Amino acid sequence: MAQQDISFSDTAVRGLPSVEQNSWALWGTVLFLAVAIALPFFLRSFVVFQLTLAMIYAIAIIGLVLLTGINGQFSLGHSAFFGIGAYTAAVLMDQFGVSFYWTLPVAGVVCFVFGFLFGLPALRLEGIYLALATFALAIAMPQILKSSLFEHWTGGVQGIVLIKPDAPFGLPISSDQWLYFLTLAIGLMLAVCAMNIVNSRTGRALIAIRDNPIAARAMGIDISLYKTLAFGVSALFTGIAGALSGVAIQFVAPDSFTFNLAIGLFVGLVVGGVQSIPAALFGGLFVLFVPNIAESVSKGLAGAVYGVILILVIYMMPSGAAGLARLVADKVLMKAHRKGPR
Amino acid sequence: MSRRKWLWTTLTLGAALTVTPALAQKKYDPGASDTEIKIGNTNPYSGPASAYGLIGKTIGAYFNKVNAEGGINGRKVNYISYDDAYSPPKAVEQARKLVESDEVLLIFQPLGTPSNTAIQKYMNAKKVPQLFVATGATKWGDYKHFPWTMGWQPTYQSEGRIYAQFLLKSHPNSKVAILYQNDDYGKDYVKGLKDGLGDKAKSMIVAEAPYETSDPTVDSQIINLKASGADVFFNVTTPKFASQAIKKAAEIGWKPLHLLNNVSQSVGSVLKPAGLENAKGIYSSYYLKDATDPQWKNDPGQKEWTAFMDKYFPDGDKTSSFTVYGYTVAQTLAQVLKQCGDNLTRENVMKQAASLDLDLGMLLPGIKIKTSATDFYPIEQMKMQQFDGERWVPVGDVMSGAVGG
Amino acid sequence: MDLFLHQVLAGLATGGIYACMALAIVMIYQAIDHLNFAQGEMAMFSTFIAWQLMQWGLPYWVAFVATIVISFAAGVLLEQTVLRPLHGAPVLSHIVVFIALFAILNSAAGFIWDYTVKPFPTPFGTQPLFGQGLMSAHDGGMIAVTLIILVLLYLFFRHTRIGLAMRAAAANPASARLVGIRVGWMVALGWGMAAAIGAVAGMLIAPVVFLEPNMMISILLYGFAGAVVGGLTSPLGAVIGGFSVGVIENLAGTFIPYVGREMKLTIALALIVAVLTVKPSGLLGRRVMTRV
Amino acid sequence: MSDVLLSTRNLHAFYGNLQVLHGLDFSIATGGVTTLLGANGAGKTTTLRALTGMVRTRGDIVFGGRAIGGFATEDIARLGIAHVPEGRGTFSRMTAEENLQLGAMTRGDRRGIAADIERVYAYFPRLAERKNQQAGTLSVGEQQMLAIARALMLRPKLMLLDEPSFGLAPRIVEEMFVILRRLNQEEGVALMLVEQNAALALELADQASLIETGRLVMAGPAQDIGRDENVRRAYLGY
Repeated sequence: MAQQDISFSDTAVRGLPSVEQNSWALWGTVLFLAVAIALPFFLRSFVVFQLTLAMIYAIAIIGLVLLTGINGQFSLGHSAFFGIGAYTAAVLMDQFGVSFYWTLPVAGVVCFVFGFLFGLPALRLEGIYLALATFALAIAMPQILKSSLFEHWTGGVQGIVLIKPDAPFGLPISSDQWLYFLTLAIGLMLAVCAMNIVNSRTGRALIAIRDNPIAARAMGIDISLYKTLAFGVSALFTGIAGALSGVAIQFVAPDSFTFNLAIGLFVGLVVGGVQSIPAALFGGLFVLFVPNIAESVSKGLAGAVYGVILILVIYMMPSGAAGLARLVADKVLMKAHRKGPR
Repeated sequence: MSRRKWLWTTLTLGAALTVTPALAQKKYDPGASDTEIKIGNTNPYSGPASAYGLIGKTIGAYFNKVNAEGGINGRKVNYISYDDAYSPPKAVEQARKLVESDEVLLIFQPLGTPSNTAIQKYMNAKKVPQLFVATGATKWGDYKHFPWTMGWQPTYQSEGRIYAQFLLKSHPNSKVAILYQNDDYGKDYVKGLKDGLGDKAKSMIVAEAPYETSDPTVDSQIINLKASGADVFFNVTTPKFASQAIKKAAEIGWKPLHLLNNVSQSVGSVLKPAGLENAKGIYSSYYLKDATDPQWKNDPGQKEWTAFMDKYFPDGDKTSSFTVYGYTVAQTLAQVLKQCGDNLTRENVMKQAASLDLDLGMLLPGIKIKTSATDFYPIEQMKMQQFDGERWVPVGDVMSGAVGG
Repeated sequence: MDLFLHQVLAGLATGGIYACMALAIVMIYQAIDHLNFAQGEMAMFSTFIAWQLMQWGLPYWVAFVATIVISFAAGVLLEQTVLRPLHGAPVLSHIVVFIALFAILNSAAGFIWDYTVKPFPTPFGTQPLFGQGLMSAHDGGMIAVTLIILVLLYLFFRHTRIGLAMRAAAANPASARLVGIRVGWMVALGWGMAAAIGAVAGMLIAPVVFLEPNMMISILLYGFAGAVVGGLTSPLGAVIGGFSVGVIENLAGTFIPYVGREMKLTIALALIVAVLTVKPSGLLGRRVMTRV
Repeated sequence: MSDVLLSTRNLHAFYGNLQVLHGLDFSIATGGVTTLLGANGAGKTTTLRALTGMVRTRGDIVFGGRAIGGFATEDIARLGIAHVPEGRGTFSRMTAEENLQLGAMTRGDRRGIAADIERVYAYFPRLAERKNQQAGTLSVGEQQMLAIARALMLRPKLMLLDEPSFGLAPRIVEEMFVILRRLNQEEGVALMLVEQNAALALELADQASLIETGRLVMAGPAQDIGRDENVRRAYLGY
């Protein structure tokens, strides 16, 4: 899986924070874009499809980075927002004939509202209690989606079958490739948005709340507002990812959005690096490919192999792929410095 | 008698095929060659539904047996089975991997209604057989819209109708309470029963209680059903919950006429854990032999199955109905591939799958696998049976609750 | 009214299961200050060990005691090997390792003992205790054992030096070191005890829900709910929380029309979140200071 | 000023990669009182932490003739160094008496502990009145008393005190220093004191050291140091 390595090492470079590494980051970004655009023309279409899914998970994980890494709130329940996003898109397409492209912003907005509303009670909860409340949300979501109350729209336990859009303007690419590019474009746009949020006044407020809520309050930051906003924005990202996934899979069903997905996203967040937006891509690739790797090692013990891989990853990269990348880059740059004329 | 007939069919077919190759042109689609037939499968080997993974493993063991005995028409079967964790997105990913990367001839027995629904459109667009899916939803026999998809087991709805027929005939004035799993499987059963009862459904069904697979117990539901005053208990549950329900009903002294869906028919893995004395008198309907039922001890079909399990799947659980199921469905596919001869195109696979008339060792006597170009429901018959505290005793004739087909 | 009483009784019986699990959860929270998501799977694995021992012919009580001892040792070992390298790692890494342990234990149990449900014996019998069989002798026995463990834990933590040291090590490890407490060992001991209590919980729960690798997944959730409602710092709260979750869920499923039966878990969870928003540290829990 | 209880040579200390102490040499006499003076961030607290293994160190620490550099904190405590940390380290969820019990965790003699608790109550009568109260609910002064009492339960040879007067009312501070002097004289406990209130500390101490940015710049008898012009200007407010 060469493409994985390429995008990973590239992610690593882009994850660097300091100013003097900016040119590295720039070159990394260019390289990443070149590779990312070229890939679908060299890979089998199901691999393109897998990469699309990985990018979709990465978008959802960016939502978690904003919530957990930047604002310090836990969530083990983002599968719920992922599901709401997917269902919003599916219901709009299926029941109201809305074009897929329009469902994406709607899904984002709907999830923002749900996230914001969920953020209100979550305000009162801290740490482990918040983790459990969100976990409860993840558990409850499939049940709610199945409920006969909404069956008319959601199709109940049967779910909704969707159609994948073809490439527009008669572009000579397959629908898999088109969805890949669409996801890539949306993902990049959202990643840039997320970075801008982090570097804005809002982002500094969110970080201040994470690091020292008392000081943040003293500085006049409205903690409640920012925390619920963080939940809303995080849900927005994850919801858009959900909507994309619904179309990529061409099917939404309650069983697609169980707490296993929430745990998967959480694992992706941690192995990528909680505070790094580019590292979300590593998280997405991990979520998608590591279970397959585990399965290829041993079918009967796939779960055990997955668990062992996970533990080893945590041992070797205690602050995620981003942390490891930073460490390596620091070493390399330090060497360069010593040699350099300065 | 049935076995002899089956042998005869196979022999004549075999004879016919050994003669024809010289004449017939060899035709292959991806996944087939002179030496090999690649078939794909997805099953939940991890996650909460991993119990079903046993079916996938049994199928693998069966094809080991086939290969050890020379393969099918001289070709080895290469059975590739992936884990879908009972998650539709994973199922799509794995199905695409099977078709596009492993290039299998067909996908066989993917498990679960959501997963199969997720891949159905893809499989039909790609014109790759999605054969003998492991779910009892009704939609798998829709040969007009999905000519590349075929079910296998009796549909949940037809089984529900069989119970309705049974009730209308022998207990027309009963009050029915239903416990069902809150998903497509449970709801299909309930629909089948309601459809079967027709106008009387409203008056006869007095209580319905769904449960989630995440419920630790179904105690609360059983208490509510008992409180409804029902005298018939329609138990639509998977093995673990079936055991719990049977045990709990006995513990609280509720003794209705008990109808148990065939998913949980196993004496060894359901009734025994629940307590055989608690299970006495339960009715159910069947199409496969229960390997743990002592009455089949000397049955040739059962003996063959036991020999297979001992030799090729010694770790497999013989008390589970899944091993019988996997064995029988694998036999069905083996027959289809045999019938295909040297014309191993996907089109011919579907054609042969739609012209089956089979009698297999672990099917109940009198029940056959039958398909045609307009009948994509291989098994449509079942038999009512009652548990006498030790074994299942047949009640009445073979029944059919055909839905859709 | 009759139905109400029946559901309450049955809720208490099921609540006994949750209480038992909640107790094990609180136990480990006291010892390590984290929630262990693999706790349920550890209990399940222990129960399989007990089952295996009985299959090999050991009598129930011998297997029972042996399982507790084995589980204790395994808990200590797990802490010393897998978790020791994580000292000082962020909470998130801990949670991921718990998820990994969950996957490993679940998969290994399925691999070794397969997924078919297995009956597990009860030492108390299944004859009805009272309430027309709504509370069986086993349910009664399970509740009794839970309460006994609760009392023993209380005595251990309040009145023994080692119990005091364990509490100190969990509450304020830096300070505990300064008075000479070997914090690492206390944490390992906490894991051992949690594993042992989990084993007891598993062996009591298995006769009701039947033994299989996935038996604890949902019970763990309910156990969490119970522990959280009661307050993660209070064993008594956990037990009360466990019972109330059992009763609330039954009543919601029975008496809330239409949506109740389909979404009883959802309703129960919503109630729990509601409780938490009013009392963020649970009914009997103390407000935990956030340490930096 | 007889034999040496603790001495360091070329002591370095680090937080992660950040070096805070750059080679300290000093010693504490058995039964003596030493105070460590210095500006905020000079490394006073770090020095105490280095002595009890709470931070990574390099260099030698010898206590009672034994090299304890690199020892685990709990093992150092077991050798008889009681560290009353910055912020008092109270076990706030436990009762006052449980805190005292914890102080004696390294000892096995039940009867001796019970006797010591009574003896400690004699020094701090207010704690006896509050013995069943949650330690977290005690007043700041009471908590400081409790922390010293807890350290005493270890029967230490050396007690390290980090800013004991911080946040306390002057009257309480005076009371506490009286008790500290008694402890030193009656129990023979050596004290090492890091204190903001340098005047008070110099009054109690017989030796004093001054550190700046992790380096020792002056050491000697407390009286001499107290008379030094620079020290007086910088730390004693003249």
